[in-house]
Amino acid sequence: MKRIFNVLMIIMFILVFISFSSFANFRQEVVVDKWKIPFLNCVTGPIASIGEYMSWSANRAANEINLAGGIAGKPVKVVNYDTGVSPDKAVEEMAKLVDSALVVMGPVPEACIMASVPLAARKGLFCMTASTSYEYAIKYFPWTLSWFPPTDEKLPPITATWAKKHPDMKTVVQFLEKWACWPEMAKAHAIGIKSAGVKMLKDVEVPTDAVIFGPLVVKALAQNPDGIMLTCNAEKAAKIIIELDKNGWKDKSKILVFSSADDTSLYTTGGKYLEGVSVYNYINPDCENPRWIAFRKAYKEDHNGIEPGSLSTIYYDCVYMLKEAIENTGVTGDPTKLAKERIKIRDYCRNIKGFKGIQLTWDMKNGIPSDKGTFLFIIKNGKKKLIALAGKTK
Amino acid sequence: MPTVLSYFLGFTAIYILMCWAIYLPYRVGQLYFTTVACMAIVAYFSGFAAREWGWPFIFVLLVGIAIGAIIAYILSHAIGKAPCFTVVIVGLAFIFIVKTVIENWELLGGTVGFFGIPPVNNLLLIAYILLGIVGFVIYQIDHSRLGRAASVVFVDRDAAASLGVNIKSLGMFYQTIAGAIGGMAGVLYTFLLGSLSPEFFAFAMVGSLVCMLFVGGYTTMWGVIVSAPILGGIPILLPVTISSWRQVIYGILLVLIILVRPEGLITKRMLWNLKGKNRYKTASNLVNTRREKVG
Amino acid sequence: MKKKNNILKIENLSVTYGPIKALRKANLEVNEGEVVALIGANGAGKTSLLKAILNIEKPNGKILFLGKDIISKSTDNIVASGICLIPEGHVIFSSMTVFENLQLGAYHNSYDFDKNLEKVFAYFPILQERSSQIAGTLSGGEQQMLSIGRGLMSNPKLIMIDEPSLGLAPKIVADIFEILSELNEEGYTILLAEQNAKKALECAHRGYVLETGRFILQGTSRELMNNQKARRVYLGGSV
Amino acid sequence: MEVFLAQLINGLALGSIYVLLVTGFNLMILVARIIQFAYPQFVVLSMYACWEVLRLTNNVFLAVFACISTSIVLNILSEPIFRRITNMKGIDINASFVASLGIAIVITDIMSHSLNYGFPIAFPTSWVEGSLARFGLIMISKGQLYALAGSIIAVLLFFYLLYRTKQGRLFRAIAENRFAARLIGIPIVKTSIFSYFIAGLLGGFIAILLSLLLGSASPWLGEFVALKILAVSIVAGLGNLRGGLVCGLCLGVTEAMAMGYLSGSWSNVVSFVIMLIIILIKPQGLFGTSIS
Repeated sequence: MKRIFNVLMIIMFILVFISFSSFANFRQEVVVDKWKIPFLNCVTGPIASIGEYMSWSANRAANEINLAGGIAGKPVKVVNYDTGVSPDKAVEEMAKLVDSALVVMGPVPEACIMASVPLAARKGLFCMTASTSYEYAIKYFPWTLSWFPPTDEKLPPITATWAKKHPDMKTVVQFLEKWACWPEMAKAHAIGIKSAGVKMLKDVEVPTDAVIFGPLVVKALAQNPDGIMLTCNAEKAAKIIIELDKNGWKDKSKILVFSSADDTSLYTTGGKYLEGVSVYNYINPDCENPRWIAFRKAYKEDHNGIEPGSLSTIYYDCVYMLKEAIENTGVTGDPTKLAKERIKIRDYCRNIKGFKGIQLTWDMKNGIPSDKGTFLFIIKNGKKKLIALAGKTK
Repeated sequence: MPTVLSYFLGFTAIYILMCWAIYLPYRVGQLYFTTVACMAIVAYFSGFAAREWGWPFIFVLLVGIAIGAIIAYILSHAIGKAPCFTVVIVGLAFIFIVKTVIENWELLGGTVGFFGIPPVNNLLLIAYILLGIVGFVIYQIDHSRLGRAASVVFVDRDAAASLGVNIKSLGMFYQTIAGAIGGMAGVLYTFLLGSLSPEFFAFAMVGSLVCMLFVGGYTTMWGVIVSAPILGGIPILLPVTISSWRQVIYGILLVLIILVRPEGLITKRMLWNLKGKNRYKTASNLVNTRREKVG
Repeated sequence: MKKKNNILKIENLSVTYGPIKALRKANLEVNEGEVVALIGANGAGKTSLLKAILNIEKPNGKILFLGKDIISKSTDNIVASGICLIPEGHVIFSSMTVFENLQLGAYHNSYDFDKNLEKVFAYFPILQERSSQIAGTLSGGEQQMLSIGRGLMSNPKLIMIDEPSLGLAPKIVADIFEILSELNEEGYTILLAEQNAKKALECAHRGYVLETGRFILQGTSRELMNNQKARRVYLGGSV
Repeated sequence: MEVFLAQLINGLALGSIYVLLVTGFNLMILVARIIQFAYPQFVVLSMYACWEVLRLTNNVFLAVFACISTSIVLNILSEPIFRRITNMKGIDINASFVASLGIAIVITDIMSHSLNYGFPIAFPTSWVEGSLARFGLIMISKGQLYALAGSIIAVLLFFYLLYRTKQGRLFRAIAENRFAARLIGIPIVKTSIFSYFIAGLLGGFIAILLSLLLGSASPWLGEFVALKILAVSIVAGLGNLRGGLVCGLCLGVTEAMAMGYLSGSWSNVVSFVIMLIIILIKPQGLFGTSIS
């Protein structure tokens, strides 16, 4: 027995040694026969479900492109790297990429962006971060770009639109989960609601590990609000709506769910209690674009009929944007020209004109999209029905 | 040096330090997770001191170690000789409290994290020098009267007390050292990453540290030196399809090692056998020698 | 004395712990109504023999109980068939009450529980007094009595007692041996393992002397008491 | 006053969840002398089984059956692992904690990886029907009532089982002194498996009550509560069923009050600080422990 373990130990030491030496072979092969795009995603951890659909949509775009002949004639492959939502893992994964990758998709949640993008910026690697918030991307400009306009420009118009649709609503209480960028979004929501002449009552904080929601709902209702704004995770939002219903809340359209909660688990958890609730988001499920229709159909087939999530289009668009950038700037993928080509892609993506996304067409100006709209929906028969569009300029 | 290798080495040093910080109090049978909380507090402190007050690294390091030790020392008055599970729950609760405080303190960046900590030159070198020093100190402790007393306490508390071992002061001593090492790891972590997030100091961290300690072996200080690079290296070395299952791998390894080899890969007896049989006459060694005579 | 019926017969029994042979080819017989003493120094293999009979330590050889081979049976089956072992160092369930301990003793024999309980309380009135007390709070002697009482609750055909005198005051030891004699008079068959050879042989009909896993002597108590070798080695010469 | 009463009811509902889980957890301590940190994860996994069967067959009886049998199977499967650990010489109760920590990590990660794409599961809303009674803000729902009643009944039932029946005596005997239990002739393996079976049965009932009360489950639910369960059990005294009942309800009420009157984000800290202080002052727990 003892001898077996001694042998095992020796084998393990050898393995460690081999793995050390394998670091030396980390560089990419010289001849590029395939575009390997690393995707710093979160496929494990608390938001693994979001990571799953982001990865699904990126792969769908890659497959479409490959069927249509690839990027500059060569096939593209999205390679997943997992951050597990922990910033230290994000840095480790980014460290694998900074010496060799042409461009990076991700990292995905805000904490990982903040932790790992400084390293990428130091090494001159462009990151297509996923954040819904401009605030986290701008710190590292020009090495990142933002998918959305600044929060305080994009959110107030939509909450104001909602508030104006209910003239009898005098006071609103906001449920706020202090997670990542949500407090910033909550502030922007409040600005919009106040601009419509509605009073904001004291926020109700939702603990991240809340198990039951009765106490929170009681606390909110004790303030006698006319309207409810939900800035918390999808499952929690749904449970709060159920709890409100049990407490006798009648007018569901005076409940507004924010974009990050417009997720599958909102609908699976909320069920029939969601009937009539208002929701805002950045994509429109009933968009007429044929690419979107095909995308939505395929997504639902692969996910038991679940609708695509609010961030699902970002990396679909991202892969197409990279295709455009590589083809229009003549990037070859040759490792010897890595630094120059990284900058070429960066400069192209940050100032793209008339990019045709799967739903909208927009311009990028210095890494910021100038005219992306926000949609306001009402839930009818378990489906979102568009009632207003705010913030789109053309 | 490739970037990824330098990060790998840096994380390995920090993991080894943290595992040692858990290993030391476990010498007296206490699973002491408070050290992770100490690490979090010191990490945030050092990040803040370096970014906002512009303190030099060495100063931050010394103050950080002192803070870790002081926190652990104060707590150890209450839990110096507490039973294991009290220590476990104090540690976990303390981690949880520290984490929640950080998450709700806007000055420290909340749930998003704390960023923009200035980098330090030759951090890896410093980390490994510190690792060497700490290792030397732990070796000295293990081979002193204190270490032998701790071994007795681990096996039988009542017997140790009857032999005149002051369990409380022994526990306090180990906990304080653990807090200091935790503080050191916190400072190194801060400057290695340049950013901090409350997510890091969470339950998953406790899980991986326990896994490294128990897989490597908790009876000697050498076990974690083997297990930390291997287990910590899983996410770096293996492809994502495997490494995304790292938590499952850790969990299964942990259960397996306790079933198959409860003292971990590297045990005291194994080291004795490597050194030669004559130096330590223990009961188990005597059995072995007798077996050889019989056979 | 009743007819000598063979209750327990052991042939060529060996017990090994890894490389160590605790018992080598032991042969032993216990007849009905007898008290048999196993005498030997610490580590001679007495406890190993008793544990082997219950299959707590894995034995090799042959163990016949009431004529049936029980060597491969599981401990609970052996106990159910009527052997009980009262281990050394008063092994009781110290967080439970005295009464619960006795109830547990009757695990295999619950139908005449009341009768057995009465009998135990008759032998050990102190247990009745303390029956709702937590067992861990009893004194050493009381714990030993509880241990014996618990064994009696299963109404065994053979009682094996390991070192009943261990760690007890002489007065209590005397009491316990007296009770053992009484039990024997009631008809219980007893196998007694004891270091205190004088006490044991006073109480027993026959005896076996064990040394490092081997039986070196056997015979009636009188023979052993008078045997020079036994006296020199185990009785300390003062008898 | 109205708000206070409403929060009290909410707190009792939350507390009853803790009580149920603590009872299961304490049961493992009492019948097997192990710290079963993965017990809440077993319960959550059983909720997943219930949900899956409900989704596939839409048959409530089958779903309940699946839930309870999953819980039983999981517990019985873990029995050989823990039996081996408790049988080892020189290995104490810590090892069972560490091993169950490993099991908990594995279960949580598998749930977040591959069950329902990592999305939280939600039971049909008909399971979470509206309120039974409502006066202003004070509201009592079916799930709350079931959970509270269930938790009290569970504690009483297991108290009775352990301290008043023969089977319970056997469980405690084995947990306390395996050697002595063997001497008496208790069939160790059979009884031990049966005790895990009982714990599994309770786990299954807890899973059903939780799905009624919460209406959904996420992979992280087990981890959220596991720490609090361990804390409550230690504050009350490891293995003390009565103490678990009182402290579990107290924790629920404390959290609800902190959420309602102070701040949601700090509610956990409030209860943890209180528990920490109690532990530091009385390391043996408020109600005393039978585990040395």
